[in-house]
Amino acid sequence: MDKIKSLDDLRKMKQQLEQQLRLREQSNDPDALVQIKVAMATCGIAAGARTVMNTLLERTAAERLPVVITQTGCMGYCHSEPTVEVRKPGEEPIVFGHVDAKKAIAIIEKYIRRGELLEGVIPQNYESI
Amino acid sequence: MNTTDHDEHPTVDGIPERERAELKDCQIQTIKNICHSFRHDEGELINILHKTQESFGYLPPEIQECIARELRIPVAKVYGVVTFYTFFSMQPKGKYPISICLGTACYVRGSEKIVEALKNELGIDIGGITPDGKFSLDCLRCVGACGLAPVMLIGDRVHGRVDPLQIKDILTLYT
Amino acid sequence: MSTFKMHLLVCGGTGCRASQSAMIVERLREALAASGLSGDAQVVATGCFGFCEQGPIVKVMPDNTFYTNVTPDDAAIIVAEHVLKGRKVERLLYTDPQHKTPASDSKHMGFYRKQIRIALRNCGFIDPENIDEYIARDGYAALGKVLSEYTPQEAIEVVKRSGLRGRGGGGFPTGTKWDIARTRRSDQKYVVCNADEGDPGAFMDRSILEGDPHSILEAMLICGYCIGATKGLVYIRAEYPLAIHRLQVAITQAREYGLLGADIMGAGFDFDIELRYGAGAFVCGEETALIRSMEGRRGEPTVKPPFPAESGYRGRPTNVNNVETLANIPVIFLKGPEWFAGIGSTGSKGTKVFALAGKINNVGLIEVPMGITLREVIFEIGGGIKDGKRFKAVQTGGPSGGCLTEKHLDTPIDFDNLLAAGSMMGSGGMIVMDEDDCMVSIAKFYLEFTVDESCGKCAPCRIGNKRLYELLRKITLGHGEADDMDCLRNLSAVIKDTALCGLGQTSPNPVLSTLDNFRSEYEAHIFDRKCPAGQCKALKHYFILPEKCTGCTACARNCSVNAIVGERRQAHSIIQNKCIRCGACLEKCKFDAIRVG
Amino acid sequence: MQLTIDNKRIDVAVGTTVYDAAKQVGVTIPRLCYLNLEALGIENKPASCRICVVEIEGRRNLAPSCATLCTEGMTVKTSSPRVLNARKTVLELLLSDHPKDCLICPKSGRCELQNLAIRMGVREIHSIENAEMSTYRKDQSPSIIRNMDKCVLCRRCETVCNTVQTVGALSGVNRGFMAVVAPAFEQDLQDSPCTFCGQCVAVCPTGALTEVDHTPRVVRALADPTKTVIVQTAPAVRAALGEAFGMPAGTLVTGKMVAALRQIGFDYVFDTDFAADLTIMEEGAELLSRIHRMLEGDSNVKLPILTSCCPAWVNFFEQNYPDMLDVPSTARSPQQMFGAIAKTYLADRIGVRRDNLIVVSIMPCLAKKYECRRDEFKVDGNPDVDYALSTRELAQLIKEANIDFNALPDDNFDAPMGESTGAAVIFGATGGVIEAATRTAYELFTGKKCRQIDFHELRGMEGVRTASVDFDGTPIHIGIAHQLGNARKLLDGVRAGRYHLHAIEIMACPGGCVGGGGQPLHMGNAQIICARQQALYREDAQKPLRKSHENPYIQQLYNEFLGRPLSPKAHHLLHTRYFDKSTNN
Repeated sequence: MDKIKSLDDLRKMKQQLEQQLRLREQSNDPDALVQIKVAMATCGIAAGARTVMNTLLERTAAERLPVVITQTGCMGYCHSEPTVEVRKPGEEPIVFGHVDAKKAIAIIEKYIRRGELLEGVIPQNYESI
Repeated sequence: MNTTDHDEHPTVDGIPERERAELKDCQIQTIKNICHSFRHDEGELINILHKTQESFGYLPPEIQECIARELRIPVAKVYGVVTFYTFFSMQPKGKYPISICLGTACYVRGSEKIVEALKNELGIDIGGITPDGKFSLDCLRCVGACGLAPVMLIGDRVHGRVDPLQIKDILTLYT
Repeated sequence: MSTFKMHLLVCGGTGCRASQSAMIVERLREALAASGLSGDAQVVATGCFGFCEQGPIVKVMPDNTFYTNVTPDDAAIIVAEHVLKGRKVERLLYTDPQHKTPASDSKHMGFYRKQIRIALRNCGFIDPENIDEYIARDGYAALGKVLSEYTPQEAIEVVKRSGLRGRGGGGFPTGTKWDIARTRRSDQKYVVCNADEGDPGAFMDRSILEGDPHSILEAMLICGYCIGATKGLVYIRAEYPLAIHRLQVAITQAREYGLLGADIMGAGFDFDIELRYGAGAFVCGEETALIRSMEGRRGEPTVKPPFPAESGYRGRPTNVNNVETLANIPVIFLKGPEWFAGIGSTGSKGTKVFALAGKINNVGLIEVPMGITLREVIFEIGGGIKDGKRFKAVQTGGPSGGCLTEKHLDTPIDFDNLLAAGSMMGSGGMIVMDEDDCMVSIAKFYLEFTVDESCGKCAPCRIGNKRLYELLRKITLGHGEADDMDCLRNLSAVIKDTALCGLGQTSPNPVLSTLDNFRSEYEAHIFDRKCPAGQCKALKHYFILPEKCTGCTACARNCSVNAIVGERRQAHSIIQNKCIRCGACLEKCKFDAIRVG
Repeated sequence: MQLTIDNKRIDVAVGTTVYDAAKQVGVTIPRLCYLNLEALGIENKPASCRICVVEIEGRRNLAPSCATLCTEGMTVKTSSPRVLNARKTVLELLLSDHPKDCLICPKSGRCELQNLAIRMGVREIHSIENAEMSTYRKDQSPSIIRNMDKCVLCRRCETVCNTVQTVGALSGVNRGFMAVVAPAFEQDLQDSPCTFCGQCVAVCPTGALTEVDHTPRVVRALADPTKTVIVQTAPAVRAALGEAFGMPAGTLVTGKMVAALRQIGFDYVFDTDFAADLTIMEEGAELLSRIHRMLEGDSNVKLPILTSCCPAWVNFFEQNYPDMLDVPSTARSPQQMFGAIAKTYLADRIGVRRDNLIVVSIMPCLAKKYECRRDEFKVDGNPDVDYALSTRELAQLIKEANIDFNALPDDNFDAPMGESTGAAVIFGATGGVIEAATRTAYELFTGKKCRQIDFHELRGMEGVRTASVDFDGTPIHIGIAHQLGNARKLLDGVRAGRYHLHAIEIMACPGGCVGGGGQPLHMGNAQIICARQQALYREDAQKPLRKSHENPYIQQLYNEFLGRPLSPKAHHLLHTRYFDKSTNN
């Protein structure tokens, strides 16, 4: 990777990266990617987020689903760790709590494939700037 | 390293009186390498102690003496630092070191009962180690997993929302 | 892909469940089935919406309609009107108390504006181990702006204008702190990030470091430019391995991008960052102790002055800021100091991150504007008290703070108000306690912590806190005497007045605040030998209700100390001074004849 | 700048502490941990006891006056009710964690904590029954007793051991209530790098660090009719003993001291000074032989020669400079030379069997207690010197014996081992040994009479000094250091080639033995130490003989018994060897 040598470099890079992310995040194409984020902070990992992450990766790969799975930091819902956020193209993100391997599969099978919600969805309760 | 005879000769102030074990050459070399990687800088003493404890599991006197020699500082100073920070231990830990979080969140959710249950189950006190060397028991302050309170760590694994009645079952996972 | 066109989310939190939310789920499903809509709309029970005051809650997706105070009888009309005809049920909509107008969309409800994430802006949003995601979210843009558009002095002016105060506990104005370090002359200066988060029950800093490590690096770079330092150090708890890992990854990535190192962004500014590890000493959160610890010594605080800004790490001017403070810095430059100063209360600007824990439904990490009330935090965001118990107190400020009670629920939270209420902001731990928590025991718990964590250097803290703890212990064991409360008060006042560092000067706060707010509980322990919360084992009394006792002798046979006497088929009784309060009799009694008081 | 203290306005210089400013208006604020070792250029200022707190207008909490600098317009109250309550409460806290065995405490009457309790009128300690005390294992080394139950954590000993002496035997250890100052692993001092210099004892405000008390055993020996008990007194003792009886520092009490010892019941009262003269004969001969060899071009010769009179210094180089064990003079210290001669030559002359002869020494030093226990100085397990009492113990013994010291007439030492020259007397001051050696070596080297007797260039209080003395055309370069920290500086300098010297004198204690760890406590007061030095130089000036080789009894000793300096017999009785005691081996 090239070094960022000036503010201009940084701005160019930002635009590029932003577009990539926007492609991922805001595409209205129904066939576009589903974004899954697993909260992988200490609480989450302690509660089993790694297993969830692995299960999601394995299952989506096996089924060749158009899904991007990333790790992220603490979403703040410590009461319901492990937590997984799923954003389907053009829809509001949904946060699932108390996710284990079984529930991870259920998220794929029920929510991602069929739009069916699971019990224990966590209402998002903050705005991020 | 001699780790067996300290149980038999506890002294008044809890520092085990034991035959000062001689370090093997390779062990001395490990310590030298660690000190070297920190440029033998005494300002890096805490980092050096961290690395050494990572390698040896604990910091018995002979290791502290070796570090003092390498850094050319009094061993009393090393000992002063080791005894100041709870992270450093002069006692070997069990194969599965158990740490119970006594942070406020865990406390109000009953971590004291977990401590009692573990003491009873293992027959050892805080700071102790089971005769077979399998488990050692310690307390710590807040691992930051307050959402899972009460929390206990066995090795690196965090067990959250622990119920005193589950202790037996959890321990059987470690055999 | 979706087969359901609509989702009906029903709050399944404790509060709402208590008011028949399970029944609502059932009725909604019945109504849908009756209308043949089972395949179009799905009913789901969710976690707590944190809006228990107006519960039960039903939220309709995708249009985000938010119904409050729903009863099972309303199920039919929601299905008939909203699901079938697409018309909102006005009567059930949430009414904004300020504007008196029904809010149709949950996004426009004040409740959801209560949390605003500035310090946590990227936590749970980006991949912390990917610098690109940080840059895509305007990462390092603030640094670029500062380096290209501001002199150090001008940049510090910006921080000053924002009104940002230190989030580590003291609340010292950050800009002023930077300015002091800037004006010192020295061959080398240091920027230190204090990540030795030690308050039990606080995990804000850990979350930021784990979720958004680059924001801390960026802020340290800006600070380095402002004060004229080329070296940064992060002093981080060894107990946070994940945070350490993520910081290391972030530092490596920043170096690869040339954002750390020599001549950053071509501005002729050099800066690099190293990590220093704590080793389990709470007192090292105090900046002079932290500096000694970074120098490889015992973390014993030293007298101020000299302040670290004059003589800190290795005797050089050193600026120490806490993690959360730093996390705010880039945003201040990007959005402007006026924007930041527009959030919060008069004396405390911006937001504060709190770690909500204890007997609360929504244990978690929240970020709220300064000036929000405790009631909003606990009952709305936090979803109220666990298991429907009664709220008793909330502890803020960790071992340095105090307990706030019902009467403080509507006090706006900021640095000055909390101090006035006998507590302090501290680093942001908020431990909620309910009716089962004995406040004398809580004070004892904190003192035990302080005794464990006192460095031992100064006499008032080393010995005084031990004596405070012993007095509290004596009271919880039922040996309290009439003048113990005076003793506690005098000792507390003297320790506050004479201890060397911040740890000792604030350590009696849990005692003083519980004495002020829960005096009757102390009195009950001392004069009535009773623990109103029933937590102090030594003060529990087991007794047998003669009218219920059948004389089956089960209790007597199971009493290990032979404290229970009585003839067979006659009412038994417990000899109090023999009883060891083990509770075995209570378990064995099949006739509910044994009581604890 | 101007400020107000207790309603009095006062002008002070920038940088003045509130404590010092208060003193200027006549207010002495009580304090405990603070200690200004001005003679050593070191201030122990942890600001940790919190006794000296004062109220400063506009400040939230109380301020430690010892560590708070005056600022313009400051208003200070040193004794407001708030201050008094805090001060007394803190003192009570300290006492609540302090044993109450003051009656039998070695520091009783001289204890700074006790003095504070008296001054503050503490009559009861408001703390709960059975309050926990921090207790530690007792450690009794041959010289020093550590009873850390009495430690108030002023850290003076730690400062002295590390900053002044650079010995590093002591460090703050543990945390919180159990924090204490201790050697590594709370091992015994004897197993630590401690040199027994005793400077920690000299600054300890309480009974936490005290010397091993040998007075009961000495009294028992005196009471035993089968034993002949003789005593030797080191030069520095006579310059400080008077302080224990209310005399000003620097009062010479040689005659009264002899009288007192005789009255206590010693069979012979001798002078270590006699052995000091003997030391010069041996060490001087060694120095000259090495210089001669060097001048003859012997490249193996070990120069500079280092003095070896100071047992703490000997311990120090055995610990820290194991590679230089053949550099110091092999001459024993005067105390041990005295013991060796007493238990051979003298025992013969007075017809007493070795095991019935008890040799007691009075020393300004605690390391001497250890030195006389060293195996090299025993014959079949019987030590050359049986007991070494400190100056403080002698004062105690005199008081116990109900002797009105101030009213005693002057008495003289016994012959033959009581005679000494002025050169021996100045052994007690830094630079004195080397000056004494110079007086003799000059004459032996040049064969000429040395006109100059007072070598002022060798005297003084500077920590590291160097000077050149012209030995009739041959310049002899001399180095002097006192305090072990300075010794380390000088030695490291020699090692690094920064100094080119022929002879070095090193004394472990500030100002030399006059500032020894066994002397009446000087608490770092430079005036006291200098006054004691001056007293020794005064006694030197008054002596008819001022060069060691002129001592007639020394000449007689060589003629009758030893032969000549460095003879095989002299080697056997008056020289020693050194051991590697570093932790590296």
